[in-house]
Amino acid sequence: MGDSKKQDHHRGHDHDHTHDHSHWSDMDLKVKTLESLLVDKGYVDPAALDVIVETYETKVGPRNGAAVVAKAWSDAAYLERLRENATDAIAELGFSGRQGEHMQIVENTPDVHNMVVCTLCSCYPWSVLGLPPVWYKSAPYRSRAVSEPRAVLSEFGLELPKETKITVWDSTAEMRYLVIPQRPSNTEGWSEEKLAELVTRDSMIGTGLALTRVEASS
Amino acid sequence: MGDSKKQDHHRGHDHDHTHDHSHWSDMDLKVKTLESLLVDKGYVDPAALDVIVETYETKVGPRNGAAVVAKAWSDAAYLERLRENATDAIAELGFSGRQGEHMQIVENTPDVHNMVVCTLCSCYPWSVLGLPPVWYKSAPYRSRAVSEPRAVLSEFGLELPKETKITVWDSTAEMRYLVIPQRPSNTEGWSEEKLAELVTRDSMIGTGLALTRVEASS
Amino acid sequence: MNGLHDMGGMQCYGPVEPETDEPIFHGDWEKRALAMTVGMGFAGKWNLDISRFARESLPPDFYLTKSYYQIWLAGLEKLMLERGMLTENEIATGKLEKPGVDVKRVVSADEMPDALLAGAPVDRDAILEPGFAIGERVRALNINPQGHTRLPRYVRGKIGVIKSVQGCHVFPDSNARGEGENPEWLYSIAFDAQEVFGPDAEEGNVVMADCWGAYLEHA
Amino acid sequence: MNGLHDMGGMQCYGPVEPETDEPIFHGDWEKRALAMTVGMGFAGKWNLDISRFARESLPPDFYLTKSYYQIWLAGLEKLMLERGMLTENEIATGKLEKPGVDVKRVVSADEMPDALLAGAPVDRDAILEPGFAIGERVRALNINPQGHTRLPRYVRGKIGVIKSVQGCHVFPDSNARGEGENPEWLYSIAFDAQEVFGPDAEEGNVVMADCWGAYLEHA
Repeated sequence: MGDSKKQDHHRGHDHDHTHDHSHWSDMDLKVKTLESLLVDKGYVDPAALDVIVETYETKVGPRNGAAVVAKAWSDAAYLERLRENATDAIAELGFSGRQGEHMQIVENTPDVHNMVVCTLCSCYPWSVLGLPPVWYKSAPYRSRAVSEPRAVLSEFGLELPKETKITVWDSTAEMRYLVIPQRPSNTEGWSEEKLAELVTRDSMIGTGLALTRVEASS
Repeated sequence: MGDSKKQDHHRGHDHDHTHDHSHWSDMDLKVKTLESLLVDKGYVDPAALDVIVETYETKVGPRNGAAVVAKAWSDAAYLERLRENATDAIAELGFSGRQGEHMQIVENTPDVHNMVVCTLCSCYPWSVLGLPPVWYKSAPYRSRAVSEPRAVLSEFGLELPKETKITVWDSTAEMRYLVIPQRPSNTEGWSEEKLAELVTRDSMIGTGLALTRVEASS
Repeated sequence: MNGLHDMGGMQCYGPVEPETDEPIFHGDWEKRALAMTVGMGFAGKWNLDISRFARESLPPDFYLTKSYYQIWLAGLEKLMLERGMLTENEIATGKLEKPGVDVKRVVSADEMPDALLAGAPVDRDAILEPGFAIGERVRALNINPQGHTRLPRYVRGKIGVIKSVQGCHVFPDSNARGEGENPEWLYSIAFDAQEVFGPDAEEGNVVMADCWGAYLEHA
Repeated sequence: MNGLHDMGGMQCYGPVEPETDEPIFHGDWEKRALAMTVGMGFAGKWNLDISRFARESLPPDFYLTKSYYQIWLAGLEKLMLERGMLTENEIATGKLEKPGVDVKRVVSADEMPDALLAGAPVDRDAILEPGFAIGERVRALNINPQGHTRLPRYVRGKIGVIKSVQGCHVFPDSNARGEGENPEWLYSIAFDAQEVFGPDAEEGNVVMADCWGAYLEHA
C-alpha cells in the first residue's frame, strides 16, 4: 500500500472553513433554540435529555469494554460465552442497549490483527466503548481503514509485524464489533480489575494494542 | 434509471458557501496580484495573455463546430474525411489547437444518441466549441451523465424516444468528441451557412438536438 | 445513493489525526445535539434507516465540511421539517408558530435509563431459510439504488466468502423508504483485500462486510 | 487517486442547472485565470498530467465548493509553489521576494495565435504493436493507485469491447509523476451501461471510455 506521507501534498493549500471552531458559540445558541422548540411542542422532556447526556458522559464508556476484555482474558468459560453470543455475555456485566444490540467479539492473534470501522457513517459499539472519538467519524479513517489499514495504523504509531495480517470489519449493518486485543505477557494471575487497566479504547477498536506492564506502570 | 426529481430532497437544507458570488471582487484582486508576480518574474507576457483571452472570447467558439457540422451534412466527401480523421478534416476549416489535438466525430442516428462528458475533470473540444459552459464542469453533469443520461437529458428539456439508445462518451484521455446531430428535416438545398444556424452548441455536446426550421425562424 | 458518505476506498482525505485531548463533547451544544437526536428517536416518526438517509442526503458540501454532530442536527431538522413537526420559520426565529404533532412516545427522565439499556434490536423472526451458507462464495451485486443502501460501493461486484449467518435483520433499503422492515438474512462476508482493492492492496488482508441476502448472488 | 474529482456514477449532486445567460467569463478574473493557466503551460515546468493531478489533489472541500476557475488558480499556485517559482508570502503580499526561475519559453503576443493553434498533441510513435484488437473483450483492471490515473472508478473490473485503437498516447499515470511519457496504445472501449451500473441502468445504453493498454486485460 502507498505511503501516507505522499498524501501530504493535498494539505499545502490554504483553506478556510473545515470544522470552524469559531462557530461553536453560534451552535450553542442554535441548539438551545431548537431544544426549546422541541420542549414547547411536547416532543421531549428536557430532564430526560439530561439523562442521555449524563449516561454517555459518565456511565457508558470504554471502561465497560475493558471489563469485558479483562474477563475474557481471565475466564475461559466467559470467553466461550462471548464467542457464542457476545450480546448476552456482555449483558451479564450490565452493558447493553443502543448501538450494542448485536455484538460480536473479534479476537486478535499473532497472525491476525482486527480493526473496526464504519465506512458509511459512524456505527460504533456504544454500549461497551461509549461515543466514538472524532477521528473514528472522520473522512480519513472511514476512507482508508479498509483499503490501506497498515498505513492507517502507522498513523496511530502502531507498526505490526509484516507477518501479521489485518482484517478490517466494516460496520455496514447493526452488528457491532469489539476487538479482544492480545493479552500482554507477564500478566499471569492479575485480577480482572488490574488487567482492565491495560485495555485501552483504541485496543478495542483495533487501532492500538493493550498496554504492556511497563507502559501501564509509567 | 431513477427519476431525478427524487434527488430534490438534498436541496432543502440551507447552506452558505457554494460558489459564493460575493467573492468575485476579491478574486479580481487576487488574480491581478498573481498576474503581476508572474509578469515581474518574467514567466509570462501580459500582452500574450490578452491574446489568449481574446482568442477564446471572440474567435474560438461553437460557431466553429457548427461550420463543421453544416459541412458534414452538406458534403458527403467531407463527412467521409471527418470519419477517417476528424482532426485533419476539422483543420481544413482552420480549426485546430488546444483541446482539439485528437478529434473524433460521433454521429447521431434515430437509433443512437451520443452525448459527451468528462467525469474526471472538464475535458472539452475547445477548438470547435470554445470553452465549456459551467454546467459541463459541474458535479451534477459529470456524475450523472454516465449513469443516468436520460434523466440528465430531460433536465435539458430533451426527451428522446424510448427506442433511441444513448451512448455516452467519457473524455478520459486526450480524444475529444464532437457530436454530429441529425440533420433537421426539410432543409434540403440549404447553404452551409444557413444550416450552421441550426447547429446549437448543446447539439454538438449531445445535450440538445439541432434546431428545427421552425425553431430557427422564431 | 452513491454519495460522499460512502467513503470506503477514497484516497483524498489525508492522514488520520486524532485529537490530543479527546473530550467526549466539544461544547454544550454537542451534548444537546446527541440528546435530541437520541431522544427524538422515541417519537416514532422515523426509523434508524430513514434518519441515516436524511444525514447522507444532506448537501455534499455540508456533509463534507461540517462536524458529525452538525450533520446530526441538520438531519434532525430535516426529518422534522419533512414531517411538519417544525417549520423553517420556527427554526430561524425560535418562536413557536404551531403546536406539536402527536408523537408515539415521550420518554421521561425516570424511564430514560431503561429505555437506553433496552436499545432497539433489529433481528426479527425468520420466515424463510437462509439463502446462503457458511463457507459459500458469493458475489455482492452491482446495484446503484438512488435511495438508501448499506452495500458500500467498494464491494459491489466483488466475490467473498460467507463467514457467519447473523440472523434475520431489518432490511435498510426498504425500511429507509418507509416501505416496511422486510427482514432479510444478514451475512458477515470475508472479502480478500486484493479482490476488493486490486494488486495495490496487501496480500492476505481481509475486509469483512455485513451484507443482507438481497445484496448477494451465488458465485 | 480515488478522489472527489472521479465523479462518474455519483448520485448526490442533484439536477443539472444550466445558467440562463451563460457568459463565457464571469468577471475579469476568470479571463486572467484562464490566460495564466494556459500561458504558464508554455513555461515547461510541468506537463498536462501533473497539472491535472495538482487540481484533483486539492483539499476535497476546496475542490467541491469552489468554481472551476478557482480550482485552476489554486492548482496553478500549487504547481508554482512546489517548484519554488513563487512563494506563499509573495502570493499573500503581492510583493516580489526573489527573481523568477528560468523557464523554457515565454510566448509573445505575436507568437501566441500560432502557439494556440499548434496545441500539444500527445500521440507518439509506437514501439510495440497494440496489445488488443478491435472487437476484443477486455476487462478494465481493478487498480487504485495513490497517484494520478485516468481510469475512472466506475469502469474498474468491468468488461467492455474495443471499438477503436486511437494510436499510441502519452501515459498519464507515469507522466503525472514526472517519470516520462511512456506512450501506450489507447483504446476506445464500449461498456454496456448495465455491466457498469447494474440493472438500474437502462438496457442498451453504452458508456464509452478511452483506456490505455496498461489499464486492460483480456477478458
